[in-house]
Amino acid sequence: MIWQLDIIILIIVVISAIAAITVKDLLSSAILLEAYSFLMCLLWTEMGAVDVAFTEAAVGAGISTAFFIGAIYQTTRRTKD
Amino acid sequence: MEVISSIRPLLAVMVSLIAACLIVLTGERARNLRELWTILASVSKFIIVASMIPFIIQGKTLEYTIISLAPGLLLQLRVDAFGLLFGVLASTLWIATSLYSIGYMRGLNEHAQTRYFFCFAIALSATMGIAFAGNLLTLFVFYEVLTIATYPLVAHKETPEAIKAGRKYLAYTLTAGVVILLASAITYRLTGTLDFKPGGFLAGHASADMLRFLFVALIIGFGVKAAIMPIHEWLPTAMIAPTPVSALLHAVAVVKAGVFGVLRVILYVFGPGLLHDSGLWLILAYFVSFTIIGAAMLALAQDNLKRRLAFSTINNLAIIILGAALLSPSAIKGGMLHMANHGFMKITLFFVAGAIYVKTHKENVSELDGLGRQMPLTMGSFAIGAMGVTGIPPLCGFISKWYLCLGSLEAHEIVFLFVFLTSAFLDAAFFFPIVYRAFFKNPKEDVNPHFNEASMFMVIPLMTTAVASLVLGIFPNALVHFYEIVTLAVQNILGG
Amino acid sequence: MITHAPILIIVTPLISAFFNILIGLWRRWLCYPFVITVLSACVFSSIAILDTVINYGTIHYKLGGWTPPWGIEYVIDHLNAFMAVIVSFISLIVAVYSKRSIEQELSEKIVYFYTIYLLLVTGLLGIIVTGDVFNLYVFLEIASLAGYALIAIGEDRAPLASFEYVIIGTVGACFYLLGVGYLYIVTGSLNMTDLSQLLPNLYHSKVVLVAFAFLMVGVAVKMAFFPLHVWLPDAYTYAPSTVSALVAATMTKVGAYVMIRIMFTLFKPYFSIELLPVTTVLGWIAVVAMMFGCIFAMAQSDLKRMLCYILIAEVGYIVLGVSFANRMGLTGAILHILNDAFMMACLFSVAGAIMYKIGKRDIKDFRHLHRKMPFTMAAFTIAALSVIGIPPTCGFFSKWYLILGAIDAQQWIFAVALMISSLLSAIVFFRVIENTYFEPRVPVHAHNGGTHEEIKMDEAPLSMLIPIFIMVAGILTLGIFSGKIISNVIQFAVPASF
Amino acid sequence: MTIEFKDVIIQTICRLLTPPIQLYALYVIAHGHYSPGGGFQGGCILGASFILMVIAYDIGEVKRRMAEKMNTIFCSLGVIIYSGIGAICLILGANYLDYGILHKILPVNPVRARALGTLGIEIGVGIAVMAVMISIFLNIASGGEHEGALE
Amino acid sequence: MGTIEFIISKYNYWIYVLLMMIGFYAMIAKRNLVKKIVGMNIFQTAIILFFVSTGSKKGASIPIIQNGHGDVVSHAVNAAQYVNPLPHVLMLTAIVVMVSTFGVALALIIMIYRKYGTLEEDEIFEMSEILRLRK
Amino acid sequence: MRFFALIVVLITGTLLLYATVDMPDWGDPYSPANTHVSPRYIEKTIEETATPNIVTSVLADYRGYDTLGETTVIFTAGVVCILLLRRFK
Repeated sequence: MIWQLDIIILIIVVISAIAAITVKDLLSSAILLEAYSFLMCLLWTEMGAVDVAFTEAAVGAGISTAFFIGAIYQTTRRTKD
Repeated sequence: MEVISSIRPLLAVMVSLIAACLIVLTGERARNLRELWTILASVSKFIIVASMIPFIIQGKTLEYTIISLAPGLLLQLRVDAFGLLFGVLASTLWIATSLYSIGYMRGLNEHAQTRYFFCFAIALSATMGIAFAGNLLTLFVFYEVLTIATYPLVAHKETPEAIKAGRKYLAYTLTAGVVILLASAITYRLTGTLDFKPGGFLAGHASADMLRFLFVALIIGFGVKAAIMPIHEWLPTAMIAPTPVSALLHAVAVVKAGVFGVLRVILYVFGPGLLHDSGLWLILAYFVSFTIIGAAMLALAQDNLKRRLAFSTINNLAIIILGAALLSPSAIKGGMLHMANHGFMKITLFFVAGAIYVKTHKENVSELDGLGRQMPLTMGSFAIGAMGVTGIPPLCGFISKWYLCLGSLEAHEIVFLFVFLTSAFLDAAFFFPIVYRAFFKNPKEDVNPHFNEASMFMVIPLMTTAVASLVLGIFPNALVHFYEIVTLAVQNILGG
Repeated sequence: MITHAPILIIVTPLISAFFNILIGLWRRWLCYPFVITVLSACVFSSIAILDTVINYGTIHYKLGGWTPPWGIEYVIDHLNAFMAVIVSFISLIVAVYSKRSIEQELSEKIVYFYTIYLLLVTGLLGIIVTGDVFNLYVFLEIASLAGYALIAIGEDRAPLASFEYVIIGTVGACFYLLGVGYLYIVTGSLNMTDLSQLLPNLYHSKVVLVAFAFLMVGVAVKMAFFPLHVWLPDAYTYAPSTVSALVAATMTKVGAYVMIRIMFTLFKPYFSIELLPVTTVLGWIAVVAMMFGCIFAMAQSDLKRMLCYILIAEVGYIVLGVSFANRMGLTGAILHILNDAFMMACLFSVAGAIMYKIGKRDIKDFRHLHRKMPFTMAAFTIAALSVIGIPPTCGFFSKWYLILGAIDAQQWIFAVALMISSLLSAIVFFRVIENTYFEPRVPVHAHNGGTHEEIKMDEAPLSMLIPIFIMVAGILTLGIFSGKIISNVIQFAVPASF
Repeated sequence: MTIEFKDVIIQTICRLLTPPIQLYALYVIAHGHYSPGGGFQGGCILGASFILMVIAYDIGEVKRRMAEKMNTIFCSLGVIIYSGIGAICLILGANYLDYGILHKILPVNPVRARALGTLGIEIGVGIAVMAVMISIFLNIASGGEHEGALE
Repeated sequence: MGTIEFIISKYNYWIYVLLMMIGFYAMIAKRNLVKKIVGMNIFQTAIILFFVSTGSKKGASIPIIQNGHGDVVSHAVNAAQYVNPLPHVLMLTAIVVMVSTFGVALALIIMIYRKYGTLEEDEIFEMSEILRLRK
Repeated sequence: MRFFALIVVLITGTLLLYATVDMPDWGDPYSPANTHVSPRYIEKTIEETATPNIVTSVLADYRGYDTLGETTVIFTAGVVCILLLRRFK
């Protein structure tokens, strides 16, 4: 646990979270969400939660992004906010 | 006082409930069979109720516990003298009314007759339940059932006015229902019981303020159905209902249930002692006296016959309550007797109104000129009923009014004597013009002067009740021992 | 096998849900009888549990054989067993009812529908019997997911309503999870019994206060308690009638159950009553909920939507009973959970039967319906009277105890509010009854009886009528037997300190 | 949606990658006792290998390898394995999911039986998760039509 | 306790609250349905972060016992050596719940899009009114 | 609406932040969460379940029932997607 590293990752996490909800393109939003999940993975690995990180990597950054993109293909990329 | 566990009270309640189910199942397809159920139920109900009279006269109490709800709180039927009085009254008059209903409904070829008879049977069940209720909660349960069962009867005609009347009726009675509910809940928490006890059970359980609140709440709650003056408005409006409904329900079952409830509250919940000590009786008495005079005045102004009868009912109901409120033995006795007697007399009057309507479609007093010649039996019965209500001997109304006047003297409140006398005078003032018109005035337009009565289904019941009120006037103890029962009830209350 | 009854009640529908898919792939028509059989077994085992609890007291069942703070434990006392009986019974009845309308609405997907149905029942039962706060969350999510799906297959705006429900429901579940997390960080335990022993030392910790708030808010979302009810009217209106009958009858009640658990088992009554003004706040919100529900119900012309608002008011009743924090009030609340489950299931089933038959649900279109569907409308009337609180239907008896609770708590305003809201609901329901039974006629002097157009009786199918009438019978008898229910079950479910 | 665009490179790489991914997934499931991972993660990766195939080829390709009916059966089979193992414990006389009792039917001591029971349920979870992930993805990506491909 | 220590000891919680607020805000304020789901995801992940933080221990290693093959205890295990595994277990479940909710929500979104042809809340309401009038 | 949302979010956030004051420090090995229940998992996993990965042993054994619930959740999600989206021809 190195808190300096931790805090840097946390800040990036926050930035990507904000970006994910503000960006005007849903596909970008999906990718940003993936980045968010992946950074979370890093954070958890660093806290010792390897299993959670592994799961999040497989699910949050992998499968759910696939779902997300699939859904966007079925619907629309457009968003007003 | 010996208590016997018996299933008879339950049977008396269930009989018409079963009949109601049979009526619905029979339906419109077999009308005669459907009417047969009604008559069978009414007769058997009367037999069951009558079979309880000997027990009561021997000073016993019949009891049937349906189920226990909570400690000290049972759903219980208990037949005491006062309850039996009401039960006998309702079951006797139901026989007459069911015959009359058949004549009336068929005479007018009414719609939705199955619903009508169904609701009627349910209402009678509820009335019987009210009469035999052993405690306030049971009374309330049946009271609400009565409310709901009579609602379709009030709105039976399904005209906009009828529906409006139904709404008004519901608004008044349901509001009253919740007030009673609150009051009885408070009573239950204060005393841990709700069982009626002759002479009251509330004494020593509540503060003066709480007593006052409970008294007002309970009187208002039951007073709505008893049509005490500021909250009487629904009753004249509800006269839009078919006449048998007005006859049985608004002269006997519903309003009497209200009066019965008020009397139960006065005599069996609070008790004469408590009321006398707290001085609440005087307030109630004045209030009710106002109703007596006010209703009689308003009755004078009505042209619609049934509305006039309705205000007369309000007047008489208040008289009964005043009797109980005076708390003296004779007054209570008079009140209770008047409850029974008024039932017989007023139902006659309503039957007459219905018969006139079926035959001539006339509803207003001003149209009745010369009707006595066309319908002598009907109008003769009307005259008997009217005289009875006014209190002319030898009709039964006289006896009860006599006791009431005696009671006001016993209570040392001369003012109420004058109330009774004024009321009798006003009764005469609004009834005798009708009789006079019917028999002695010549009709303006051409009316069939020949003998032309309504169907026998209607005439026989109304004559029976008229004769009954005559018989009860001469032999107050005839047939169903009203006088004896009342005396017993008063003894229990004041002795207990 | 009776010792394993607590787990069987969950595992039976759970495993059956999995098998249901396989059976459905093989022979589709087998699903319905299979589901009925399974749910009957559920009812049977829940009654067995209730019987055991009444005779031998609380049952503890260690899952996986691990002792409680380490493993998950099922703790079944009178309250759980009672709730389990209600939920399993209602779900059986509604499952019987579902046959025709589901065949009509979802012919292709019956298999999946019943699978989800069983999972929903599993989730609800799992919430009820568990003694572990996190396990509760898991089952809450099962129930919620199943609920989202079942609502979404409805008509009109159902997907949108369901989506709103997903969002709000997830917020609720997340709040609950946050509450659990906050409790966990200061106690290190997830077991309810263990927590209730550990927490009293920490009652003044800010973490525990916030945890309590979040747990309550999370549960309030699930039970559609007043300010958080926004998802309910849309969701239950557009859901298929079967589903709204099931979820309206059980989901909110289970939420109420969880609230009672949190307030009086997880936290001691001392905390919820004396330390915080929880009960006062809850009471006032509940009063607002009652009034709001009834008044909004009055404004609706759509029968199902009207019932939804009534449901919100009913939830208010339950919470009001809880907020009195005395024996009578809580008795009333728990009794009302039972009664309301029956009433709501009955009312929504009736609405479903009407929609199945005439395809409309606007109250204006109900004219003459009592001649077309006399039995259905009779059932509606009785259930409506019960909601209003007319004796001898069961609704009256719970209202009686609620009023006694208000009196014991010296909350006169609440007692009056109870009455006003019951009068308001009378207006709501008599509007429908009037509209159905009475046809405003032109006042004609000579009554022309029998000339109005003949309307043939066209009743709902028996598979709908029988369940409806079982519920009506329940409404009529439960009230009468409320004394027995209270003396045998509910009085033990109320915390002993009351 | 018909396929207009076929990239040979992507398809070849996918074809080459899929077996190692699946092998790794199986490893993750089986080795969950000793290293991070387990049924859920392994199942996800297994599912992802099929999703990769959808992305590279089309849905038909996946359905050729894993028929929809088969997939649905796998969905419930996985969970049935899990709850079935629990039920076996129940039948053998212990509480639900008390794997220790499995030593009655397995030639190991109770503690080892627990590990084996754990392995069993991990396999069940893996199967279920894989099938469910494929099913959800196919439904979402094709809008329930189960045909076409992502472009 | 100095300010720095205080911040260090709590900042993790603060950041998680911040993330949660971002997600929560997106859930209730964003009008695009997909954005709501994104917010939901952020919210849930933030909670997971919180749970994982509760289980961390300074100077502890990942929760896998070293040299621990078989059921024989080769050496006494000290609880302080390993990170608390319980929150991890809970969060595995929470992640699964998260992805399930995510899947269901996406399915609903596709249904909504099929029906109304848009994902903006206000446009959907307009469309649904139009559809209702058309009926 | 946005303003209202902001208020709600801020209130929630403030409440949560307010509670963090009383929380044990991050990474404190002696916090209740780390000392009450979990030590047994760490210390006994080998002898009770023969699984060195504590998370797996807790997940699948000590709290196996949660995992059954979890698997059911994912199964539910799968069936839900079929129920909602799948169009059978």
